[in-house]
Amino acid sequence: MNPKVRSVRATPLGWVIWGAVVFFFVNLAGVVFSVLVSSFGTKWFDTWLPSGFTTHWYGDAWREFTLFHVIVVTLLVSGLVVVLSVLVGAPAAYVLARKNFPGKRLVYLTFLLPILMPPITYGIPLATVLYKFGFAGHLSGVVLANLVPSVPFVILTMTPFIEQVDPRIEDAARMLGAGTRSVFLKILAPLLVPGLLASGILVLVRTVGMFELTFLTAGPDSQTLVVALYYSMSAAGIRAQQSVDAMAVMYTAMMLVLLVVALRFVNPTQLVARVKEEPSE
Amino acid sequence: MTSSTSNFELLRLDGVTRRFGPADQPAALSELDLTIERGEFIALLGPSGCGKSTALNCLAGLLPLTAGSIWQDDRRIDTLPPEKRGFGMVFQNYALFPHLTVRDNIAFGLRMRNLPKADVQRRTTEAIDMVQLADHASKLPGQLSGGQQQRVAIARATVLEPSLVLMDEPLSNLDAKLRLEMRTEIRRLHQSLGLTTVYVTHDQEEALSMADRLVVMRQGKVQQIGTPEQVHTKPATWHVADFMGYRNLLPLKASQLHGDQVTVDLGGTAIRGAAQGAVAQDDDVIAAVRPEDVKIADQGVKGLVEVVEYQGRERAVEVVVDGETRLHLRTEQRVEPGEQVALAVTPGRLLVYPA
Amino acid sequence: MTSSTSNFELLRLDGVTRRFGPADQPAALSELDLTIERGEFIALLGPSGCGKSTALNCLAGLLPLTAGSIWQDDRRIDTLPPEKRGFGMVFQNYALFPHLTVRDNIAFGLRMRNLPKADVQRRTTEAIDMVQLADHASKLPGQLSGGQQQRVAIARATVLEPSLVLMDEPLSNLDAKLRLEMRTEIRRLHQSLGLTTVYVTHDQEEALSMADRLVVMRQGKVQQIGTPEQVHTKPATWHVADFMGYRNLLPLKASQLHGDQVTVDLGGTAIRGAAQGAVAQDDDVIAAVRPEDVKIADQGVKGLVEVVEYQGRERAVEVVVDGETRLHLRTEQRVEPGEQVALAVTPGRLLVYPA
Amino acid sequence: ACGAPTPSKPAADSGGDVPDKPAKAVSLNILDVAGNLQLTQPMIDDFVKQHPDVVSKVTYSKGPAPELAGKIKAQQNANRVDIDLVLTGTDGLAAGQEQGLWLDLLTKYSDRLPGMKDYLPPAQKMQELGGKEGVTVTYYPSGPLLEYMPSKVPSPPKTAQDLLAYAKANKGKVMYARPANSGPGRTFLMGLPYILGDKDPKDPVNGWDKTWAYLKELNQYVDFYPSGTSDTMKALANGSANIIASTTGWDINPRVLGTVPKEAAITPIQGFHWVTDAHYAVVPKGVSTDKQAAILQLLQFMLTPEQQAKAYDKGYFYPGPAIKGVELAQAPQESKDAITEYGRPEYDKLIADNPTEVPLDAKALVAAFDKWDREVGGSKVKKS
Amino acid sequence: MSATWQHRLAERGVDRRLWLLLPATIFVLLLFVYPFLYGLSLSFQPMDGGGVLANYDKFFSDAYQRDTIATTLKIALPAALLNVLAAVPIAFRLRGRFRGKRLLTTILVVPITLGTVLTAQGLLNYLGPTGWFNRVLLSLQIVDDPIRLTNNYWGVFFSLVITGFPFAFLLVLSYLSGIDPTLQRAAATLGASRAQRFRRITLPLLAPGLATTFLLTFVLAFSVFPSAVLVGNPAGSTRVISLAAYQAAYEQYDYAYASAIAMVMGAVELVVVAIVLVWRSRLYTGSTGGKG
Ligand SMILES: Nc1ncnc2c1ncn2[C@@H]1O[C@H](COP(=O)(O)OP(=O)(O)OP(=O)(O)O)[C@@H](O)[C@H]1O
Ligand SMILES: Nc1ncnc2c1ncn2[C@@H]1O[C@H](COP(=O)(O)OP(=O)(O)OP(=O)(O)O)[C@@H](O)[C@H]1O
Ligand SMILES: NCCCCNCCCN
Ligand SMILES: [Mg+2]
Ligand SMILES: [Mg+2]
Repeated sequence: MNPKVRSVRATPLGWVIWGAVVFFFVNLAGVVFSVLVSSFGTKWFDTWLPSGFTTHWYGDAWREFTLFHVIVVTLLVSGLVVVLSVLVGAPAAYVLARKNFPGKRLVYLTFLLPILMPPITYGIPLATVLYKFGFAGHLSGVVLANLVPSVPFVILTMTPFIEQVDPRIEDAARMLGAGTRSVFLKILAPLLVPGLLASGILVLVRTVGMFELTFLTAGPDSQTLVVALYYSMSAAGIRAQQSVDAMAVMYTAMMLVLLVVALRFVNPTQLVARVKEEPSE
Repeated sequence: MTSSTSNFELLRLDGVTRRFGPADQPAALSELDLTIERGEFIALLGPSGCGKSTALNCLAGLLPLTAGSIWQDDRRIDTLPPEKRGFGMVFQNYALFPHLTVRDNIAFGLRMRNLPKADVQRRTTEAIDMVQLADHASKLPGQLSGGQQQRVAIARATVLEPSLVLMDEPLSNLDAKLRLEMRTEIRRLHQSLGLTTVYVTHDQEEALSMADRLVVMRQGKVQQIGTPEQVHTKPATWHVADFMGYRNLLPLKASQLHGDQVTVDLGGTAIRGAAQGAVAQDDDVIAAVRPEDVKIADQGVKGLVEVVEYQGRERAVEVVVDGETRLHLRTEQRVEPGEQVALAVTPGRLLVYPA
Repeated sequence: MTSSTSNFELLRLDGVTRRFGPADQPAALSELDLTIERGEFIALLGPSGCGKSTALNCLAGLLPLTAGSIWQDDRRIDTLPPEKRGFGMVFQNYALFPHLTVRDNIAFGLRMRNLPKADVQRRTTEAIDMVQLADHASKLPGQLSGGQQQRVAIARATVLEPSLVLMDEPLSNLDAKLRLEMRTEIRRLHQSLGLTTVYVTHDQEEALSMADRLVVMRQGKVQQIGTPEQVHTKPATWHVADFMGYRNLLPLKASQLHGDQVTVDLGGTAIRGAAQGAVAQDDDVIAAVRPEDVKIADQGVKGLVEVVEYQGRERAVEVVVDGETRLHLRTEQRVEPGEQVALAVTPGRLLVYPA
Repeated sequence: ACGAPTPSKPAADSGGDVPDKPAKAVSLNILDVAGNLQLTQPMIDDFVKQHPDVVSKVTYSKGPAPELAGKIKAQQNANRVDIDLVLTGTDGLAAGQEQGLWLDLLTKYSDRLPGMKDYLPPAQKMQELGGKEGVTVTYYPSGPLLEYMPSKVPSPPKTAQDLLAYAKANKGKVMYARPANSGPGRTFLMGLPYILGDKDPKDPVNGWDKTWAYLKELNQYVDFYPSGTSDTMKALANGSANIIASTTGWDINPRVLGTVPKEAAITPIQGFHWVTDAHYAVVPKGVSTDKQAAILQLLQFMLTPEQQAKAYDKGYFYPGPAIKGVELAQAPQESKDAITEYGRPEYDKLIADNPTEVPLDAKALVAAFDKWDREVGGSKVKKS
Repeated sequence: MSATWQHRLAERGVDRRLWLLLPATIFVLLLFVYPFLYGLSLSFQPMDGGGVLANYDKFFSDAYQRDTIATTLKIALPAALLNVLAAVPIAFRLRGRFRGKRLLTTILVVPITLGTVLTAQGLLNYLGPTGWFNRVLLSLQIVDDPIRLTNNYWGVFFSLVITGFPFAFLLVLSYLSGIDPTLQRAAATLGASRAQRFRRITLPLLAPGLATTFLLTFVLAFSVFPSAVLVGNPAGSTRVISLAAYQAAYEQYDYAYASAIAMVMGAVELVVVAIVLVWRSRLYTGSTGGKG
């Protein structure tokens, strides 16, 4: 709409920043491509490129770990965790952002701890509890276990976002007859899209990458990709480097697809205040 | 749901108080007692910061009361959440939903009531037309001018036809012409739908012309409640007078009393005024008179024109009497700064308050 | 830094245009040509959405121009970023820094100029006093009433004494008394500091009383530029007349011409008016007259009183003539709806425009 | 007995008598934490095919060994064990033993596993380490061996002192991985006391004076210790290391896979003893008697020569079979081809001529790792 | 009567909206607090006997273990700081509208998908002695011998930057989007330069978000484990505290000791978190106008 769409401004500081960014990404590309190339290489010794190319590392891993099933499980688990942690976490974040009440610090600390404590501390007793009530060993147990750090994560990331929203907008909605549910769905949710997206993506990343809690609570049918990946990497025994690379590439590819899908639905930079965006800077 | 809870005959505010700071500081709103009848149009009036918006927010349920209660007939409602009270509100800062278009902003409340699509559509369109925003219906609030935003806020609140409408300076950003039109429109809605309206404004003329009763406030406290005519012609205190446009507030001495008539001395000339409250002879008083009621005459109080401001047809003139007392007046006559003039006060228009 | 770039003798806007949509839609601001002399007080006036804020934003450098240029003496400045122009601005929505107290908001610009601490302190305190916020100096904007916020915005911009001050409806949320005081204060600042001011308002009276020149706009285009008196007594078009309070705009037929005097027929009575622009006999014209210039007389145009609104001393009355033409007038007489009255127009006050 | 989270109480239904055959075909969940399925999955699949009346279905899952105990523990504490059979190395086995996780199968039912009588002698010794709970399913002599690139190291070190001298002359070119994370690393560690003639090769804390002195000296010429064997293999392949610690399996299999050039060669260190290794099958407490019955049948099946021949694999655990008299000729064709191409004829002689020793028990091993971490690996911090 | 009470409570913030806390609270109580307390009590029951605090005593009296705290802080604090500090100017530059913005943002966020393992493998491949990076340096004759960038402090540091930066960037960018650009403009008309606007307006308004972002990246970095093992030198310069806990739990099977170490870990993090939160609480938190 703005007739003068500017291009990224080039101030001296700007050049330094963009230079650093470019340097970072060139090297990052090196990091990523070295794995990608290796995963398709037959042998790669002290040379620029492997001596030959093959796809069999992928095929082998795919079969060995029944990766189709594993990926389906991974998608299911992470999808559920994202949705549930937002549903449970966002309302709590709302209260923490909007209200001062006696005991707020204690509540805050309680939500902080699961993020601070390594799963070693609570993983095994948690798994016991989940086995006791028949959740562990199934998808539901994996989901519940992963929610333990995810819910607080959503709460912590969402709180500042909610603080940014002018409370009078909510007041206006209430005056128009919107109850808490409608205020959440019709007003806050759209305004918090960047926040929901950001914390959703981060929860997703963390869940897909969460090894301990998943391993401790998963049954044979509910292992996720990261379990297979860690196994391939660190189980006793011999595994070709390339096959670990192939698994890592598949892991990343899956995450990438998830990310791209997420970004397709919502643009992270889509601002509600977009029409107010600085036109001249 | 909402409509059922919100029909009422009487709305009663009983000692409604709201503090923001510690109890030893003056409250933003202090012990407001007010009974509003169904169908009334009440204007809250008073200087900036006097607690008008606070009162409105308490009534709406957006601010919890520090003390007092609010009753709808025999039901106590001050603990109900805003969405259960079923009142409509136009916010001073508009509080439009930034992610919704003009149309969707206005339709929001109707949708919350789950009205049939066609109804929503029709009523929304009507409301958009009423506030003359048909050309802008699909813009987002951020793409609107200030006055356009304000009109969206008005339409959004009134399209619901709530039994009580609270409006916080709804016309402050509109030009005179549009303001007049919107005034008429708001009055029309008020009457044709049988609404009850509480209207905050800083504009006396608006208050006087629209309201059935005025509530004049100052520093969180009610100064006067009365019909426009009462407040206009008989301000209860000199503060109210000050606020109601009695721009000339002259600290004088009461020289003579006859019943409720007082004589005061201004620049050597004795002028008669009506005593408002207990005034005794030789008391320090404040004499209040509007610029419109001070005329340039052939004889009377002598003064020196100091400032002349052109204001359309009339001129606002400042005259210094006695070298220190300043009198403001309006005249259609051409006068120049430095000119010597004689002033007369329209009989019966000088009010005398205890100082 | 800033002060050096911003002293000027002339500020010239040359075809300044700003669009928000595609080129085939009307621009928000279209080809604004305006030369502002140093020390002038210019008011931009016009209906809501006419492009006033847009013009101000372009001048401030907050919106890039779609076309045109802005010159400060011989320097082209429309490509300078706002902080390099050194203009002060009061935003329509205040744009206060929510994390800074009233004092810090006001001191912000001074601190940016690296003034000595003591200076900052002193000037800030003065500005706070000027806008009567001494009691609220350490509050955050979110804890202020609407009018208080607006006053902070005024203080924040003027404390810098910038050579050009842009004000976007700076008084819209203040009550009449405070508004008058602030008007005087702003004029005083303007004069004593030798500022140049561009002032947006929707209030004709404000514009007339404060400005040296008015720019009347409509739908992004300038309608008239002139002194208050010119604009008030000789509106260039009937739109300007409409906006300037000529509430009676009557579509009539010109029956007779003598020089620039036109006779029109209203409810069977011939009335004389002054032709504004090319009017020929039997043309459709629009006759404009203010309510104040229509009087209830013993004889004249006959009509039926329909609405009476109390407005303090006067009453606003709507009279229907001929069963269809509505005339607005103001009177101090008591009239009742349904009454039959005769109306006269103050001679020389009826303006006749080509339709 | 202070495991996490509480000492386990044996689960209810696994205590009774185990029938010869499950009442109806059971399905088994098998967890592999040792990479053992690479060798045994074909055997298990074969069993299911041949005995659908005993095992209807097998689900495999895999995981790293260290977290194994915690997982089983959690299940047992909750009385819901859903892992029926665990394939593990000595580490997982010992961790479970210490925590009392495994069922004692052999006391009562060793007669159902006649194949155990045919263990190779060193495999038999490994079985003793397995106690009454673990059943050895595959075995290999392991190392320590040194692997090097002939192109870079024309005359490989023959003795421990040679190695030291070589390392000194070629700083950073001798490499072994952190023992706690690496089979060859720990084999090298456990093998040194035999090579150097230490007082008590089974007592790392008090009996390994020469070993620790040797390692500390070697440490001066080592840049860093990678966290896994793969990294040392990669270093050998790309030339950043010239000599690395290895084992038979780590020698053959990576060359088959192409991670290490085929030309890489091995050399033993004079006077070395094989420090052997094995994989075990264990059954967690809490598994039903029906399933136990099926598992016993399965294990016996796996200990038959035809099945054991599959353990030759592609040199992964060379040779692999735990019982006597299993020839390469019996192995699947793929296996034979790979070993013919990448195997080493000299292994037969090396295996025959050098004594075999069982590895340290779990406690001693942890102590050895700890000492190594503190005194060898950890000393790097101060150096750099 | 009760209504007065309700007002009293409402003024303190106790009203029906507090119920919204319930699901999350119940959830955390049921699934975290009990297991956590279990772990806590376990840490007071040393495996080898001894007093209640024996495990803690063991940790703090052993320099080899105690030093892991410093080692970890030395990696985690700079990495977290760098991630946040780098994210801020970049995100700041990406506000407003320009061509290719979406692409650029996406590219900046994409590394979030890499995961620890790929990052580690990639760093080893790419930065290793025979990796492309060293090859380029060697062939350009910038260095004579490959430089060591992996299996030491730097390997872990890079890995934390690669995984942590996009994380921080995504959060900061989103937090930034909530700040009303009009405020920037207001500051500009008051003569504030870009830098001043950033420092005086944007930064304070962003501070709550920055604090949260820093906390989360710090916590992630502080519990760095796989990359410390894979690309670091786990026996030496990157022997981080979570590795100590891991070894206690999974190499020595001393869960009690592991719990104690993990508790120490949490306590150290809590100290850092507390410092940040105190800093944060002294700054403005509230509406930044962007969404209203
Ligand atoms: N970002 C935008 N996108 C699209 N249209 C816009 C945008 N900003 C302003 N407009 C339109 O431009 C026109 C002029 O707006 P402007 O804000 O200048 O009006 P104004 O004269 O200041 O009105 P008011 O007195 O109501 O504040 C309006 O019709 C408005 O809807
Ligand atoms: N959240 C708050 N914290 C502290 N003081 C507040 C808060 N909100 C309002 N106040 C103070 O309470 C008083 C009354 O405010 P209120 O908004 O009701 O005024 P108002 O009559 O609406 O004024 P205006 O006409 O300027 O809008 C003011 O002095 C204001 O500063
Ligand atoms: N966050 C820690 C991930 C732990 C991965 N463990 C892998 C097991 C290594 N043997
Ligand atoms: Mg207000
Ligand atoms: Mg405007």
